[in-house]
Amino acid sequence: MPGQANTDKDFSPKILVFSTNNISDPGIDLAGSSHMHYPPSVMVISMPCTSGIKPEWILYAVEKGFDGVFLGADGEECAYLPDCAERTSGIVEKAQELLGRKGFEPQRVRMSAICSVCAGPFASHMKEFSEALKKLGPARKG
Amino acid sequence: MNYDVLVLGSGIGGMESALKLGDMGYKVLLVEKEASVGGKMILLSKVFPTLDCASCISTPKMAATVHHPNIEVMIYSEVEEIRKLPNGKFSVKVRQKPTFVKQTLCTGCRQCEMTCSVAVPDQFNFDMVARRAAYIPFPQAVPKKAVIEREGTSPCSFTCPAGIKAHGYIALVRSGKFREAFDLVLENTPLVGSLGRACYAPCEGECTRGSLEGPLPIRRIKRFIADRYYQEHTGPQYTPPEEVKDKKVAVVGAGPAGLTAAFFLAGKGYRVTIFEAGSQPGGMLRTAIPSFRLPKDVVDRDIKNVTALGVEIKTGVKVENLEELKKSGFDAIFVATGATRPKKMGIEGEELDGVVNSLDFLQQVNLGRKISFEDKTVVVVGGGNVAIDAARVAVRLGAKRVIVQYRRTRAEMPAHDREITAAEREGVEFQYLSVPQKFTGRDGKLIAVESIKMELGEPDAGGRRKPRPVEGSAYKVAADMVITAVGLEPETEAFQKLLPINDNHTISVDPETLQTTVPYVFAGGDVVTGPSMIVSAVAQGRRAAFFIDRYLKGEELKGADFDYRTPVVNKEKVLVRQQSYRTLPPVGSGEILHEKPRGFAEAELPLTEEEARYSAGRCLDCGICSECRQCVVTCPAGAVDLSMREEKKEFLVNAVIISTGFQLFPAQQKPQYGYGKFKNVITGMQMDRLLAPTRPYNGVLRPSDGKVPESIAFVLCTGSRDQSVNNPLCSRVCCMYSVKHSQLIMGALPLADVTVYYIDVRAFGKGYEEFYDQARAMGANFVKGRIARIEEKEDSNLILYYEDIDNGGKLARAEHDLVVLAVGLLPNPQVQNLFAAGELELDEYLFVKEVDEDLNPGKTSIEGVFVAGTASGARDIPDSILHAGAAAAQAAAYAERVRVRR
Amino acid sequence: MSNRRIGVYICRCGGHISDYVDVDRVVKAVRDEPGVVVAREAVFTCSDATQQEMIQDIKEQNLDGLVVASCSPKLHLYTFRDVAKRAGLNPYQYTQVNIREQCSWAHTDDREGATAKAIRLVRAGIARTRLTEPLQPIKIDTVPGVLIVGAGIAGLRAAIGLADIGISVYLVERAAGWPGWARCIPMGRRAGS
Amino acid sequence: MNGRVRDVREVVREEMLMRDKILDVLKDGPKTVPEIAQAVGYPCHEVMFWVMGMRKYGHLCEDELTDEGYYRYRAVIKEDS
Repeated sequence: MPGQANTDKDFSPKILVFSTNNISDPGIDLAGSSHMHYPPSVMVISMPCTSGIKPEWILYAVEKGFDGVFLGADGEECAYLPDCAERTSGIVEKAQELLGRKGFEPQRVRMSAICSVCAGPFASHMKEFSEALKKLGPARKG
Repeated sequence: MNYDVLVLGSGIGGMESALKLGDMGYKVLLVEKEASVGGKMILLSKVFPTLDCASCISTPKMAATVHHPNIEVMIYSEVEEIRKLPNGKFSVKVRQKPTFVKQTLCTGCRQCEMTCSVAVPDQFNFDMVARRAAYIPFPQAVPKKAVIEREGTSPCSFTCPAGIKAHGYIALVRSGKFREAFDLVLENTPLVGSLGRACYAPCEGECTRGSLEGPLPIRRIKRFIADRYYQEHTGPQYTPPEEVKDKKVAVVGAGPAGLTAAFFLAGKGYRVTIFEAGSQPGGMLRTAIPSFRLPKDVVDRDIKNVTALGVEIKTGVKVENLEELKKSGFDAIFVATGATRPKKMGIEGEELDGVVNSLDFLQQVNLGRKISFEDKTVVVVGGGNVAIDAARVAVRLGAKRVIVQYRRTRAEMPAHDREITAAEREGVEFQYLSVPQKFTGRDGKLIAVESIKMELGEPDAGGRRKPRPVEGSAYKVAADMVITAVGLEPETEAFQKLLPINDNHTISVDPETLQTTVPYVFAGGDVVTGPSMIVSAVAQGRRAAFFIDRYLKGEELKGADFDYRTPVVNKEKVLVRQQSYRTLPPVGSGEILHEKPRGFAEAELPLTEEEARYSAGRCLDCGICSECRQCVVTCPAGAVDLSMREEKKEFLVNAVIISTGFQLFPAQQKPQYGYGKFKNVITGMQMDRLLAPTRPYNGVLRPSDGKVPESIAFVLCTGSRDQSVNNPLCSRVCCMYSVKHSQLIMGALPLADVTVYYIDVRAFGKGYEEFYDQARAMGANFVKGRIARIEEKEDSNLILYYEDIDNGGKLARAEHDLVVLAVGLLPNPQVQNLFAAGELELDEYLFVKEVDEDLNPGKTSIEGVFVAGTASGARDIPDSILHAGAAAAQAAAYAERVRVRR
Repeated sequence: MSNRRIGVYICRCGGHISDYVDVDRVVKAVRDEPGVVVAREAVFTCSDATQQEMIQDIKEQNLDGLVVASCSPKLHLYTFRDVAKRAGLNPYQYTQVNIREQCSWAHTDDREGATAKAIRLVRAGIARTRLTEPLQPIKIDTVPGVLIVGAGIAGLRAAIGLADIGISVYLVERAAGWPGWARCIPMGRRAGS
Repeated sequence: MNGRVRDVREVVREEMLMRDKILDVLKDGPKTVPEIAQAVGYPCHEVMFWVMGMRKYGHLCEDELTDEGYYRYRAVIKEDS
């Protein structure tokens, strides 16, 4: 929403979002077509199903400069796998473990179900995540 | 075009059938009446019992359907007729409604919607919020393209000879867009201010509101637009077009027709010169219409609209030789010299001093000659608008007595009623059924008028009763002045050797193109039509400009599409579209009328901004779309095309699947529940919309005042299992969707109480019982008892009276602040009309009958026609999908058989 | 795949993108990305004229990759796949980059941020085009026959349905009752035979 | 009809007429539907249609929820045009 003050002027965390072609991507599109605002440092890559993500990708993203990774998962609506949300949360766990091992905070990975009309929730997730990451500071220190 | 299967309706059932068939390799034609596929499921919040997001399941299916290589989707289309052929195939007629937006160009940006000036209830939000006439059905629509809802041209706009978009500028004024309104009128005429005052406003006669409290003051709203604009802009905001054509056009006559033609031709880049015989441009606007009706500075400002485009007006030049004019370098000529010669009465004494014709008289006054009728008696002869104008001017010049003599009665008088009334109020005397026989004079000067009374005889060929003199009724009126106003005719003698002239002195032209027998000469306005209204002359000027442009470009003239208008909307339909009307009284006429006015101050007050907007707010939006053209202007892709027409197409298909879905029970039919009357009584479908993220409000709120509800009641079996509304059937989904609502509400509003009033809860499907138990466990209160009636309290809370069955069946009452009626499912009656009479059998409840339900679900009484989903009876979503699959398999089998038979 | 020849087209969407994203800057920023041969902007990339332009570029400049940065793939994925196809490319040599719904429209309050994001998104799209192998549709011959286990009413009705559209059915029933002891009853026939 | 509830079509149609009045009322800060209704002199349930229509088309948006259970709505300064 307009009129919001930018508290931290120097650091706007880079967030990588994985979305799904069928479900969360339309939800993210809807946020845009409703002109809901979230930080432009959020970038979205869409794919068929989040359960196909490798935990190593998440680590790679953080190592390469993303400050946080968000998985916009499907619920039971996923056209491919009814248990994709469970699988995805497994991936998140593994990714958090990987991150921890490499000295990154596990809070840099988040997931949430984003449905095809979840425009508002997506925008607020991004704002909250961004705020949380601001508190953590950049992933690559120094 | 041939298809294997026609699928009718693109709800979840229709899409499922189409996709199944498409995947199997059959060619499918899917016809949908709305502007998006998806049916009702896409509008739901979640589905039971899994609470999956309805949109998430539907949208991929919708996209898959539309993009499937084997499926052809026709949206915004209706099947008009299906006829079975002897070879087992079906011939299908489909009407594709015009969307008025070129679908390939639309980018779905919704700019048209944002700028649209007409608000209508949003059917996709079940009337809880507005949408626009230009709209994309809902955020997840597929295809995501805008359509413009037009029921036809609004009567006001349709009837305007000049094609001025009356409804359009009314809608713009209503929105406070005054400059846009001016620009819209300017699209059809430069004479905005003049028409706003002196037009006889045929639009107002057609206004649908006329059959309620009276028509909108359409003309005065136009005057308001012009006044406002002219106040802010002393000159036009535009300059001549950059690209100037090398062709020149001469316009003869600077009246309404000539000025309008010049305006449009100059706008197209032609170099235009107007030749005007008089000393000032304006024609009748300047000379004939008195300034108390039309101030001359308004005419001047209107003319600036024309000259700003580079049009040159040469006054005091009477053109008599058109060939010479052509030789002097003009490529086309438009003759618009008007009807300027007063007819003679042909009676004795017409040459006397004191007898003048109305046109000379009005002209003298308009040109500012000081004339005084102090202490004089003036007789005006005639019954047209010019006669009344002359009489009212005579009053203003101080005449002691002004008498209008007219040979028929007031009822037959051609003058505008408003003018006659005004004249009466100003003290003009009317002597009806009177005709002067002779003007008598002394020393060449008029002293009296000798008249005779008339009576009306048999109707003549034109249906008007012919007046005939009453013997011995002659009488005499002493008079100082006589003004004759018995008609005008064109002066066309000079053109006679070049152009064919009719007996009544008008120039003969092709009525479509206004071209004369001399190709480069066009003619229009009063010189062609005889004396007429200003707005008709404007119409002719516009028409002439259009065809002169084509002529100069060397294009074919005949058959060119000029001024196409979508058929006029049916006024009866407009009136029944709305259930009730609040009385919105018209603003006062604004005319300052009193006995013997002096001076030439404008006799009509302008509308204030408040009055103008209020008046415009009375508009019923007859055609829905107002043609205000804001969408046309604003669309970045240039996709809006208001001239689009409907198309009829015919197809040959091997099999048909009907999946036209259901209708919701119209809850008004249970008046004891107060739906439509009590603000906080809504239907289950409306609750679904309130719970969906694409909801009409910003949360679950009470419609009465936007408060978050605290106590919500569900009334099950509304309109189902109810003999009193003729629907004994159980609708199968109401229990479960209400359980779903309860769970979702308890999630969204943890503080709210939820009570479900039921007869018995039918939770028959897999997981349904558990879903119901879960709702109870979450705290939903289930009360066994049928609601007898509902009352509304002063604070819009609702009192429910019910039989408390679990507590001994005593009558009980409860208060809630939101009541949700779990309305049942009814058949969709449109199905009946698809096939030739009686061919398609319906069951006793009017659902499509499944003739062999046990073994061949989906099979109908017509071989080759199958029914899928709720068209054949109430079903939940999984059952509909299952049914659709069955129908698809059978349709494929039939299509296969028909193919083999060939 | 390292020497791809890619055409990049950035849509202004009649203002819906260009009002919030500096499209010229995006074009400049991606012009020299590896593999980019053509980088242009257009008022509407989906217009016929721009589609023709793309096809012409692809043919004349021998492009083997196409990137269109415009709206959501939900709107025009198929449009541009078709453009690629008409230009003789594999439809999967084309990448859609969403800089409207997921960029300009979401960041109408931040032109600088939106422009920077658009540049990143387009670069990502170019990289993706450069690095991916175009897919080829595969056709697998299947046996038009179905095994149905259980000859109850459901099995029987399914068998008839399949047979009706010309698929051979093998219906297997364990019980000894009707339809007899037959373990394997071929019920179908090929359509037309 | 009982004269208390006007036809939806009629009320909805008037959004265009009421829009400026409502925006005017919101100049002094966000208001709830009953507050707007009182300021413009129309019944709450009619104001609901106008406020929600205006919200849908971006003329206003919701603000905080009051203790009484009403949202306040505030005018949106149009970012484009």
